[in-house]
Amino acid sequence: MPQEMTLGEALVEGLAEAMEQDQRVMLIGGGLVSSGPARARFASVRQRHGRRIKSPPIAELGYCGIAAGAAMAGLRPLVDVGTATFSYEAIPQINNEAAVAYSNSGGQTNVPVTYFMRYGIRGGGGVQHSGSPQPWYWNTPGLQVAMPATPADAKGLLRNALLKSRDPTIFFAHERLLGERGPVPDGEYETEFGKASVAREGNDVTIVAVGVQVPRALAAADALARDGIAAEVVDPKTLEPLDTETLLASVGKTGRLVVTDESHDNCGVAAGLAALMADLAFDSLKAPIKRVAIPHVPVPFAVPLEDYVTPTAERIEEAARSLLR
Amino acid sequence: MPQEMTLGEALVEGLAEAMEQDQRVMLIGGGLVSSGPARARFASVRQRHGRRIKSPPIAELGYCGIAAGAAMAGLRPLVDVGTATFSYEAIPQINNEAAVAYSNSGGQTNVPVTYFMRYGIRGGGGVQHSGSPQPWYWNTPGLQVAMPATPADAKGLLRNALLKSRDPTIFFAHERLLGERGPVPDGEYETEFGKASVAREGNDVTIVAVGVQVPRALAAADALARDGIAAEVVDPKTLEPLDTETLLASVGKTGRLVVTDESHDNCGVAAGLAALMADLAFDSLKAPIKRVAIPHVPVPFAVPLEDYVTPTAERIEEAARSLLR
Amino acid sequence: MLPDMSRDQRLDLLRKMLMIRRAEEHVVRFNEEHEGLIRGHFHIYIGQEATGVGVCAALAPEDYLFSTHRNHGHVIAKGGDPGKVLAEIIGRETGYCLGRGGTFHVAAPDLNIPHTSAIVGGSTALASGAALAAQLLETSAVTVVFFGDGAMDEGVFYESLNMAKLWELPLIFLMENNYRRAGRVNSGHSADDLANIPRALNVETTAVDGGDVGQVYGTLLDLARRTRAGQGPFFVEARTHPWPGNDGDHPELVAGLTDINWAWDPGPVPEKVRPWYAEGDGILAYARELADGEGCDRDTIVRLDEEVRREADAAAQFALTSPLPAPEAALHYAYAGRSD
Amino acid sequence: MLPDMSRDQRLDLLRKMLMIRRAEEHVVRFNEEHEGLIRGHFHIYIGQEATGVGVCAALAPEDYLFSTHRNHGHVIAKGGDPGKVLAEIIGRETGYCLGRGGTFHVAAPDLNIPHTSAIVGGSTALASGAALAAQLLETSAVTVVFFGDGAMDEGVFYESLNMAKLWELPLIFLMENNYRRAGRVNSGHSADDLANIPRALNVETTAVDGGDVGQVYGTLLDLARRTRAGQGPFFVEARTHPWPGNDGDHPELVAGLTDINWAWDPGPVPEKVRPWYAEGDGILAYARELADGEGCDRDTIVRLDEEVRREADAAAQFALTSPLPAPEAALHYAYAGRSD
Ligand SMILES: Cc1ncc(C[n+]2csc(CCOP(=O)(O)OP(=O)(O)O)c2C)c(N)n1
Ligand SMILES: Cc1ncc(C[n+]2csc(CCOP(=O)(O)OP(=O)(O)O)c2C)c(N)n1
Ligand SMILES: [Mg+2]
Ligand SMILES: [Mg+2]
Repeated sequence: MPQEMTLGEALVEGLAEAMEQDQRVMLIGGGLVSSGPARARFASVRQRHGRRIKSPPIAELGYCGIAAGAAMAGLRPLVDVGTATFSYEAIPQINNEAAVAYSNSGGQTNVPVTYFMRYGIRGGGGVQHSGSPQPWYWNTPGLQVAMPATPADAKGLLRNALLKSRDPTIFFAHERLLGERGPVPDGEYETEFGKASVAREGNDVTIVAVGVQVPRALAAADALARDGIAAEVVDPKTLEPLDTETLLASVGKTGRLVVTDESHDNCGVAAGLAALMADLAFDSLKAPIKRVAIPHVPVPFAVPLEDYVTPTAERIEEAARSLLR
Repeated sequence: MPQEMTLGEALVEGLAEAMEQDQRVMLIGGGLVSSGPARARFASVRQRHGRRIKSPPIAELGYCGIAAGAAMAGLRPLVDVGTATFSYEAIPQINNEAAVAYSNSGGQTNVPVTYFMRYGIRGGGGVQHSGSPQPWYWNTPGLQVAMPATPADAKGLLRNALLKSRDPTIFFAHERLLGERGPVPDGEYETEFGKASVAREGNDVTIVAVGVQVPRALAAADALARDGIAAEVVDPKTLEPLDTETLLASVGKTGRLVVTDESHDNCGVAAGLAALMADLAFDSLKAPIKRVAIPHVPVPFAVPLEDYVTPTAERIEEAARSLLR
Repeated sequence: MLPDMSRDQRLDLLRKMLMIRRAEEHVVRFNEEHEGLIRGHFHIYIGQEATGVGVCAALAPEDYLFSTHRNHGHVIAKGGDPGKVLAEIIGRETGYCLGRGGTFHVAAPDLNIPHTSAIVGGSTALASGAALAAQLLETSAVTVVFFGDGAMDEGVFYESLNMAKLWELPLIFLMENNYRRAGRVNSGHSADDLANIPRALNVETTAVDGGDVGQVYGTLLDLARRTRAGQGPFFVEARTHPWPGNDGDHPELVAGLTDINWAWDPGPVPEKVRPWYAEGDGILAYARELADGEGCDRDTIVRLDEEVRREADAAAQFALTSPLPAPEAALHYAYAGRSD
Repeated sequence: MLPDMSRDQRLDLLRKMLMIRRAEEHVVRFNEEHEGLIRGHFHIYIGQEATGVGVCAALAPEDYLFSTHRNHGHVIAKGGDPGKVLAEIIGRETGYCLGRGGTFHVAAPDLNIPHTSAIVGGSTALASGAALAAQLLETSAVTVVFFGDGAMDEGVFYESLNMAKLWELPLIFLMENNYRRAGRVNSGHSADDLANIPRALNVETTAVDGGDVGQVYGTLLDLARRTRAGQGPFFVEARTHPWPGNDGDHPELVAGLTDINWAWDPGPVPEKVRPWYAEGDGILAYARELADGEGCDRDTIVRLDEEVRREADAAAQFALTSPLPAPEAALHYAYAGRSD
């Protein structure tokens, strides 16, 4: 029967299993989580597989490139970049090397590397520790983008990236989800890329939510339900590949759409999803497509400022209501 | 009376004037253009202002950061990064330092730096010389994004960035526009940021086109006109700030919208603009919003492949027709 | 070694060092004693005060300073108001950056600290740029960039060092070697001696005891002069004994509040950290030195510390009682060119 | 210095060097003689053949090679089919990468050249990764990464060098110093001797005459052996006289097609480039050496060149007559995990 654990623990569990099952799986960087029981679990992984775990110098560009090169030569590396903003240093190697090698080689060179990063407004991170670059990675062909919202998906998607995938994957975990608990199935399993889940059913409005926005959307749906508004919450789980069908089916049913991601609004993930639906689902739309994202200002530090720019459940709820007035 | 010159010449002209007018204007990097008469013109600028022109080593991250720091300390640097993909190296300094200093300092530190780069599918560039990162920069608050389509705007926007602006600007010129000729007004003038132009009027369909897509949209409009379809072509000139009013007015009039930019489609500029309109202009929309962008594959090299992924006038025309069937 | 200056100036260095220590002690207590006041993690400067104070004492107001995630002490050393520093660290409207920057990004443009990067190595490029501006605008400003040993892992440091040398920028690279990367012990570099890297790039290097404020001051005074004379850039390694409170993810006052009397009577210092307070603490060492020097005794110093503690307490009160910014202010300051 | 090997092997080195020269001569002519065949710019390897061939002669098939924007010669040296190289350079379906990579990105995974980066310095990190894979998978593969002097400006080189040394990777950094950055003369570095940088990071360095195929081969044979023995990484600087045809934005055959007879009779060589063909051209020098060596004379060499020219002409024909990829193929190969 499924165990309760935090998303952080589920990730370490997935890593531990993957390193056990496949000698090609290796880790560059920290242990995915910075504290809590998962930290201890990771220590045992380090004990067991230390040879395949490298603690790099503070040189993201170099070691993310090294991971890509290692993947080209037969390994299946996982890189823990830490805070997502640190991955900016490595964009030349991630977006301009790892992402392009397969296409550029005419389908000969596979790059099964996974870049793990903690994104978003964590609380007191200040502008340089509150980044959400998922739109940049989703914009880049050749990269897969995974954004789990639950411990179960976190583990299943990570196992998929580390053990099955033949393409580079950017793996996002929201800082504020790492400590959230949820049931995780027993035994070995992978969560499919490109298969969305309907986290909650409803007929009045569709809320497409990614990563940390999923629990926020569910909270908004609860609040809406109290007023008899039935919101459907769709969790794509991965942006690339994207399960367009499930999104279209939901919008086809509700005719109303809110899209939400904790990234900046211009060309953000919410905008990217909204644009797809404004084309493909136009005929079923009864109202404007609303986006709930981070407004166009660098994330400020002070508590009230930081909270003000966070795409909260309240803002999702308000956006949904605005479509039903 | 206005002179005919290429976009490249107009840029060098704007730089020459700016360096003449303001001692704080300086250049790091090449001369904006790689060949042609503008090259000779630039040689004379180097002659005259050599002390304020630095030829850096091949270290984009370092010198883009140096330009940002110099701007914080009283200069108004222009950086010629060259091919836009080379700017990936500098994203940590551009997006995570230059872009945030003003907000982070509570409005005390200005960073009037301009990063010039040549974007897009140039013809035979291969994947690493065909990048279009404008969505990443537009996604980043604190950065202004200029994408001129004509020699006149190129000069006017560059003068504005170098002489007037108090914020960092990413200045895009499409490789294939640099040699295009057009009239350039005499004398000193700046082109306003955030003021779109209606490049062609029409009542049937709006085509919002950016940078190199403007001439392509105009060509598409000509073709459509032959079949009695009146397309309106709107050129935002700058994405940040964006002239939303002019876009809304046009869509309000036509009720049909095609958005096009030569960047990749997921979270691309076309998607970003489409998402805004799917919210704000929904009530006036009579048809789906169509995007004409680069499909989600790394830009391949061979001529037919490269042409196939290019968002041509034909593809814009086809998208517009699909809305009127 | 006592700095070559007047008694009052010497005491003023001690005052600044103590002010940093007392302010940082408050920061740690903010975190320990006020649930939710500090949401994220933070870095403090305890154990490195002698370096920051020694360097800044050799600088002029117009000189530029760039710092890191470990900036609190640098800003105070350059003349920052402890109240405005503490207020920024906890995100108050009265902070140096109106609470928008926070602990990672305390900057003070009016002190010529335009922007503080918490990206390891990030400031080395920005500082080189400020130095380039001083060079082209022909001001006499010197730029000092503080960074840690870990920053020498990053390519941006290498690129900046190269350009600083190629362009002969009026810049001093001030590497604070605390033999740690944040809380972690990790040599992380293949160079036996980190100074071999600037040496390879023809940049003159100097090593100082970062715990000896007099030595730091003397060295910087000379290098600042030479830098103004166009002989820069220079690279300085200031070596400090890592303060045990910095081991691990969150700083802790492993020995409680520093008692200035430990300078003479280390007895009460907890066993396990006694070695550091005996050899590593530049404040206690300097206090001892001063008391032995002429025209100054232990009492003067103890009284000075009491005075500083009162000021630091007031600064902490000021920060704690300062208003938070109004939520809507979040949307301001994205662009200078917009009406905020 | 003649390489320590059999006569046939020695001739085979010359054959490979000539093949690169002749193939590159075709590339330049593709651009000059076929309007629109090459849309963008490109970089050729003329003048550096001795380095690529000497290095690859010391490598085994399983060894990894990473290259740069100047890759054509490296791929041929590692055993690449000139026809498939030329076809890739002009974007034909028969090219090594089905025409998707093009001149900047000629790669040949079946020759253990998995991906070629045209980003200056970009390959140094990828190559370090391949070396890490060989280390962890316990294969005997050595990785060689070619890069130019300009790549040492980039932080990624510095970061990769540091990690390669920290992790003792089986990797050889092969810096080809042509004293140019693409077409431009520009020292660009503050180090008097670029090798001082690896030295500062404790990486053993060697300098070779990049125009002397025998010296390059001998040096690499020894270093490859030591690298397999776990003594890596190593840094090699191969110095070449910059070929005048590379000055400026587009390569030009400033002296027309190389005539192998110039090895003995430089008379016909155009005045202004005669010095380069006299001292700089590793092919002519090696031809002279070989002719003096036993069991081989000028005739043998002239005949070998004729043979190579015929093969190169055929390769060029193959490329020119090969089909272009079908336009719709553009959308394939974004992901391995999708049915293309
Ligand atoms: C680019 C980047 N990578 C990683 C981090 C996370 N980080 C913060 S401080 C630190 C250690 C820095 O060590 P050092 O430069 O020696 O400074 P110290 O903390 O020792 O004063 C790291 C890795 C960061 N802030 N930026
Ligand atoms: C990151 C990056 N910046 C700039 C360029 C443009 N560029 C292509 S080749 C080159 C010069 C490289 O010099 P070097 O490494 O010495 O190689 P060489 O051309 O001399 O063989 C430059 C600057 C690039 N390709 N990548
Ligand atoms: Mg340190
Ligand atoms: Mg070179």
